[in-house]
Amino acid sequence: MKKDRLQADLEGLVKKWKSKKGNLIMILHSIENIYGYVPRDTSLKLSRLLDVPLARIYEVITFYNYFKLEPPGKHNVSVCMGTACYLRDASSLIEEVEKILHIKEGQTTKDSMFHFDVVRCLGCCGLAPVMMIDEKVYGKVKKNEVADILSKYVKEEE
Amino acid sequence: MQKKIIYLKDTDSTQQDRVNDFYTLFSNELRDTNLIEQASVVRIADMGLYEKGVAVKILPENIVYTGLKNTDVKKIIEETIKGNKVIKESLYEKKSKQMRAVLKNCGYIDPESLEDYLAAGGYKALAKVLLEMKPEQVVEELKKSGLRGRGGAGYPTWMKWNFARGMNSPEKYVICNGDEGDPGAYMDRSVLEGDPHSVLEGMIIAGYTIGSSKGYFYIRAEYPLAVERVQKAIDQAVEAGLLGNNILGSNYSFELEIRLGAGAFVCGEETALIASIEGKRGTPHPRPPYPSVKGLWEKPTIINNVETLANIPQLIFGGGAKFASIGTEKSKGTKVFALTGKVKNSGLVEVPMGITIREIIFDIGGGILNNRSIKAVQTGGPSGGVIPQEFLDTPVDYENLGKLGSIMGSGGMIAIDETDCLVDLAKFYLKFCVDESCGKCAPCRLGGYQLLHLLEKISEGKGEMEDLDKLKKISYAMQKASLCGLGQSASNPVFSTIRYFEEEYKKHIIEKKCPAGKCKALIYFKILPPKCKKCGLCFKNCPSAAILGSREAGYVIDPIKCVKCGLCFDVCKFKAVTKE
Amino acid sequence: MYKMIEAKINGITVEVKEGTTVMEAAKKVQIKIPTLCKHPDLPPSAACGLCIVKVKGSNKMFRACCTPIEDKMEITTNDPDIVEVRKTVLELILSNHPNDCLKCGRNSNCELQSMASDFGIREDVFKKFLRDIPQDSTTGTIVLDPTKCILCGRCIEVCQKGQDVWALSFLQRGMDTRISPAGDIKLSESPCVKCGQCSAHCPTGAIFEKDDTRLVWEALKNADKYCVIQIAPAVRVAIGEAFGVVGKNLTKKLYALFRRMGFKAVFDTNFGADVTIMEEAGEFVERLLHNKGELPLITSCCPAWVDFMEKFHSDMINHFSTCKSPHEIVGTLSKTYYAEKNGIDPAKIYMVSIMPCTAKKYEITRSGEMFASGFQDIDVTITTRELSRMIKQAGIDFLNLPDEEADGLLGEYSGAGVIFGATGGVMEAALRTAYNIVTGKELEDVNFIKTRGLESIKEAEIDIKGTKIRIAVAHGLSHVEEVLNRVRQAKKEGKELPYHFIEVMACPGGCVGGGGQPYNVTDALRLKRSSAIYQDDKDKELRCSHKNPYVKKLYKDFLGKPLGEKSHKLCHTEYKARPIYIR
Amino acid sequence: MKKITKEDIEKIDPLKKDLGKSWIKVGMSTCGVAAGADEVYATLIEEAKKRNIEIDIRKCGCQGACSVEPLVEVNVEGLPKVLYGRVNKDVAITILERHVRNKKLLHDYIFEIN
Repeated sequence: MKKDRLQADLEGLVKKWKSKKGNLIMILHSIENIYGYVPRDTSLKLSRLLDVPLARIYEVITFYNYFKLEPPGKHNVSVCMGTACYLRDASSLIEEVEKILHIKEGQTTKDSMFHFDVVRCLGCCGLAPVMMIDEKVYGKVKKNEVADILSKYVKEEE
Repeated sequence: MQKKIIYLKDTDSTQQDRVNDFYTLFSNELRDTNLIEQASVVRIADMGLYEKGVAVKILPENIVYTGLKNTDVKKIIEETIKGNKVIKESLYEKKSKQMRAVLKNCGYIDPESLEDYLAAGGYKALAKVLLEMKPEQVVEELKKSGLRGRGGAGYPTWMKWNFARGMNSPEKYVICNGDEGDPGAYMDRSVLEGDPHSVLEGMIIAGYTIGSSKGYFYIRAEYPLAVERVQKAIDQAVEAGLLGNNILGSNYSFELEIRLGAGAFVCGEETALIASIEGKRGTPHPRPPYPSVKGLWEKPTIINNVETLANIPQLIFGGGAKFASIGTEKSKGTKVFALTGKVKNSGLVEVPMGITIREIIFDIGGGILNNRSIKAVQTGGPSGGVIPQEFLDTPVDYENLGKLGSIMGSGGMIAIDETDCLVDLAKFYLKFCVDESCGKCAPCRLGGYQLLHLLEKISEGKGEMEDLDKLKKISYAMQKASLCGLGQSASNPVFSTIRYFEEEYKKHIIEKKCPAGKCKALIYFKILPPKCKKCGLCFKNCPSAAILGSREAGYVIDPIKCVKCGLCFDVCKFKAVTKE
Repeated sequence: MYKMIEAKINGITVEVKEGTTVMEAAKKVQIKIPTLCKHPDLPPSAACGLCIVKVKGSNKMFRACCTPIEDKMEITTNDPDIVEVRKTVLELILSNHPNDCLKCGRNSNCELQSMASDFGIREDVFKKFLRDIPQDSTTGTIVLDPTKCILCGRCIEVCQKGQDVWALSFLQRGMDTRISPAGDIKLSESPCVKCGQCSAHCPTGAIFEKDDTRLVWEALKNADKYCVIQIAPAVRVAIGEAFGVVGKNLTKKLYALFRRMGFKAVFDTNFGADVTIMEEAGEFVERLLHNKGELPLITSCCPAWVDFMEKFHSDMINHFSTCKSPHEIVGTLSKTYYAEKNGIDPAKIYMVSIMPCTAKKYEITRSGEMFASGFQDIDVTITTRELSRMIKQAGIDFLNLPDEEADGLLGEYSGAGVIFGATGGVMEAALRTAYNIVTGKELEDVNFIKTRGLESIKEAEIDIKGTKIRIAVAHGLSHVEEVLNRVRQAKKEGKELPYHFIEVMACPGGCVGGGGQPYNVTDALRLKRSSAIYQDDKDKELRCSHKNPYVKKLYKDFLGKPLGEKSHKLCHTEYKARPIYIR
Repeated sequence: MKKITKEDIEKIDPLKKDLGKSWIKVGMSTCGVAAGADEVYATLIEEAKKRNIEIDIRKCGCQGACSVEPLVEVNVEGLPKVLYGRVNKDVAITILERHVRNKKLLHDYIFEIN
């Protein structure tokens, strides 16, 4: 089902972008938005449709932080480590998340429920330290609040 | 007569009860003088004033008194409320240190409304340029203005434009660099989100000046709202004929498209940004050739930062000379800073060049949180350096910051207090640079990694004196041998912290101590027996069973088991746990 | 017209064309600037940071490899400050490189090693951080060892731009940057065509030909084996470089060498080339005059090109000459014809081939036809570089060996056979014989100058008995597509074909510039190697394949006639489309 | 929208949009949105309608005072212009009821007053 949709989307995307210069990263963004990552067979197809070597596509995907080659967790947990958050002890939040989820930065929990990233500046320095789960931003987070925030997302599932 | 209201606020956050005392004093005085009908007093959350003691604002006259003493209450009621006179001695002369030019519309107009922008005087500069000015005249105005690139290096904008203008090529490009990546700087995001049309207007003017018909907005993908607003602005401008063919009835045509970044700090570097738009890895290329000669798709290209472009409309509208009347000899106009760190009032500020760092931190930022003392200010983000407190009276401009071993950068300004460790700060920035190094050139890729390793070693208490020499040696080599600006400046945080705070490094290395109490491996928690009431709270809370003992015998901390989480320190009600 | 500019380097005045880099200008005045990433054959990548110099008036340092020299520039390439920075950068590079020089295939000819020696590196100043990525030897031709990679980017440049293969790419960034096929798959699952240009340009032991010398020694030691050997045309003019001799044809010393190493018979790939021409020129004439097969005919002696075609241009399969490469033909014939003539059990024959090429290691098992003799026709292939190591191991004073001759049956060759080693050579050799087949006459002048030289695409028109034959010669795989597209375009539009005959060699310069040849190749060196080859041709009494008496004997005694049943079975092959990516 | 001309640009009265009117502006940049400004904005629109309060409610960009987001600026005729900080959904409703309808200020949330 998902595959069919991508097939159609990909052709549409390439149609929309092919004649425009500087299209590769824009198309990858769209694929990433649909899947949360860039599957290999999609890259292979894209390589054919755009007439761009697969190696170039992988060079780009792996260079930029935004693109992923593995499916993400159900919920994306990010702790901001911009300067403001760093100075307001975001590192303790990172430790806390790692402790609770038993994963390190850049990893996904075994049950694929959470993926954890440390990110650079979410642009809410006034609210430092900040953590973000999916699209929701939590500002001025204290270390002992992390467990509560995460548990909301576990409960949701149950 | 309209009823007067006395707004009361203690701007000194350490004073908890004083505002209530004053409230009572004012209330009693009003009641005693039978002026309750004429005036009332209210306490408010904030007044936008800092470190001015007790302050009142009296409306509707908008009179502000600061630094009030108890005895002033009577006088205010008597002279101002009753007598409608201003008490000169207490009057706070509102002299805002801020000067909003780039941000003048941010927070005031609806960024999604072209009409709002037009009502605020928008596109008048464009009309003037397209219908009354020749490209060389625009360059001339820019030259007069002394505007320098706000992205970091401070290259004169007119020179960049003029180079590209002089190139004989049918295809040229204008790129707006919205890949703001400094952790802790977000002025570009604010401008794109709050006033996108001003950047658009700047770009169209740039396009007209260099003879380009196509421009790109390169925006960080992490700024979805900015992308959305810019796209809206582009659509509106197209619809209104401000983009497209024959703009405002002139012969000039220009179109704009958005390209997204994808999470690579190095793409803020011009040649890397170009590679990124071209759909390649964002690795920098050697310069020359400069982008203004051979840029995007090998065509002459100018790349300007968001803030630089947002300066263009007002510069053109008011004229270069007017723009140049603000600022210092070599740095003109205003600069937006993202003020963060241990400052009370963090946020975006826009100030004229030449203002002192102290004014920014204390008069605008309200000083340091929790009334700690300031240790240093970091400017320029990961490529910048620290400026110790003894230089806070330095006027801010490109040259002065450079002399102090820092840079203007894109305008991050971070206040650092006595609880911040400079080794740790250098480590933080190095980590950033290591994560963001494109990996192409050896000095940056490997030098940064080794620097980070050495800093980690020092902060873990394993440092040796020769590590300090290694830090200096690598830093110098990176500065000289790295290919791009990122690599050349990546060692700046190390350089500048060693320059001013070598003693702090030595304390870590020789005494194995972190004076700020930040480096975990160098902090030791201890229970002071005389203060310990043997309540056992620390014992219960310790996550690593590092606290030994009993309610009878008292408690000690086993330094080997201790994970230095500080929980015992936090829970002890008797301050019997010390940290050193 | 170029503008000339004048600058000073270390106080010495130098006058160069505008656009010349500081490094090139310095070279003109005998100043060497150290670098690990700039290869004289390739554009600068500006990766290593060693070539920094000072320019008067700036407190920055500039990379000499990519900084164009400007008029009146005053440059300092060497002072204690610069040396110190270079040394630090070198120490940094070494912090990311294992200290196993003694076990490394590049020991004693590694660019990084000699740089470390020049700078007097005596200790590990910085902590070692090594990449922990396993070697990839899945292609059986080249070995990728990412731990030794210094990310100079040369291999990427040749693989992507030079060869248009895009098997290798930079993945990740920062300290995680590494060279790898797209998505960390194995090289054998990637588009790699095994041309080995990456290995020929690598400054360290990060990309290295798979070393098969052990197999050769073992076979030589094995009393049950009857070891025979053949050498390719390009080897003889390059092997001397490993012993300090450049551009010299050492054929006869090689023959002597092989006998001393213990080979029972010494053959020459050039003989196979002559046979190839008999078949291929015949094939060309069949297609040209008798409409038996499609035109243009495209040469197929180069295994990297064959692999490339099967992956990227499989629509051209019908244009391909089905004739096997000379090397394979000698292999097959050694285990059939030679075995029969000398009464040797072909099962005992162990065929070693010395090739300028890494892809030949792939070719020997490419398809079923490579076993036409009933055995694997070639048992092992080693490159010129491997041979030079074997000579040294054998302790033979190679350059002072007496001259010897090959074993005639599969060893005698014509001038046409030897020029296979240079770009355009196959075409020239084929035309010499095709002319004879068509006209029944001999050419007065056998030299086709237009097919020689290093121009990336060479075109010519030859008159054979009133028929204008249009030919094209391409070398360096990135130039192939342009030629093929012209053919496709004409076919699509139903227009007259642009060419009748096309020669393609994967490596720039042809086999003389092969991926298995000695290091530091440049166009100047390619020309020196090929001129030694053309000299050999010129010196030969026999210039045409069809005049080689041993070739005539082969057909008379064994194969029958060119394109006949037996030659078809032994000397021809088939092609099939292959996926670009297996995973 | 029709194509704009130079005359249009010059004709627009820079002041006409704000003069003599009552309005509310909500800071809707990333920092504001992260702190909940979108909810505040939606609440204001919805509740104003529900309560039949007529006031012009608009979005605007970042004023710079990020530490006290979400920021809501309120201008009601006859009252000083007030910038409220740390506004949430409840405060938003109170602003409508107390400030806009009953013309009284919410003292606890005032961050700037003019």
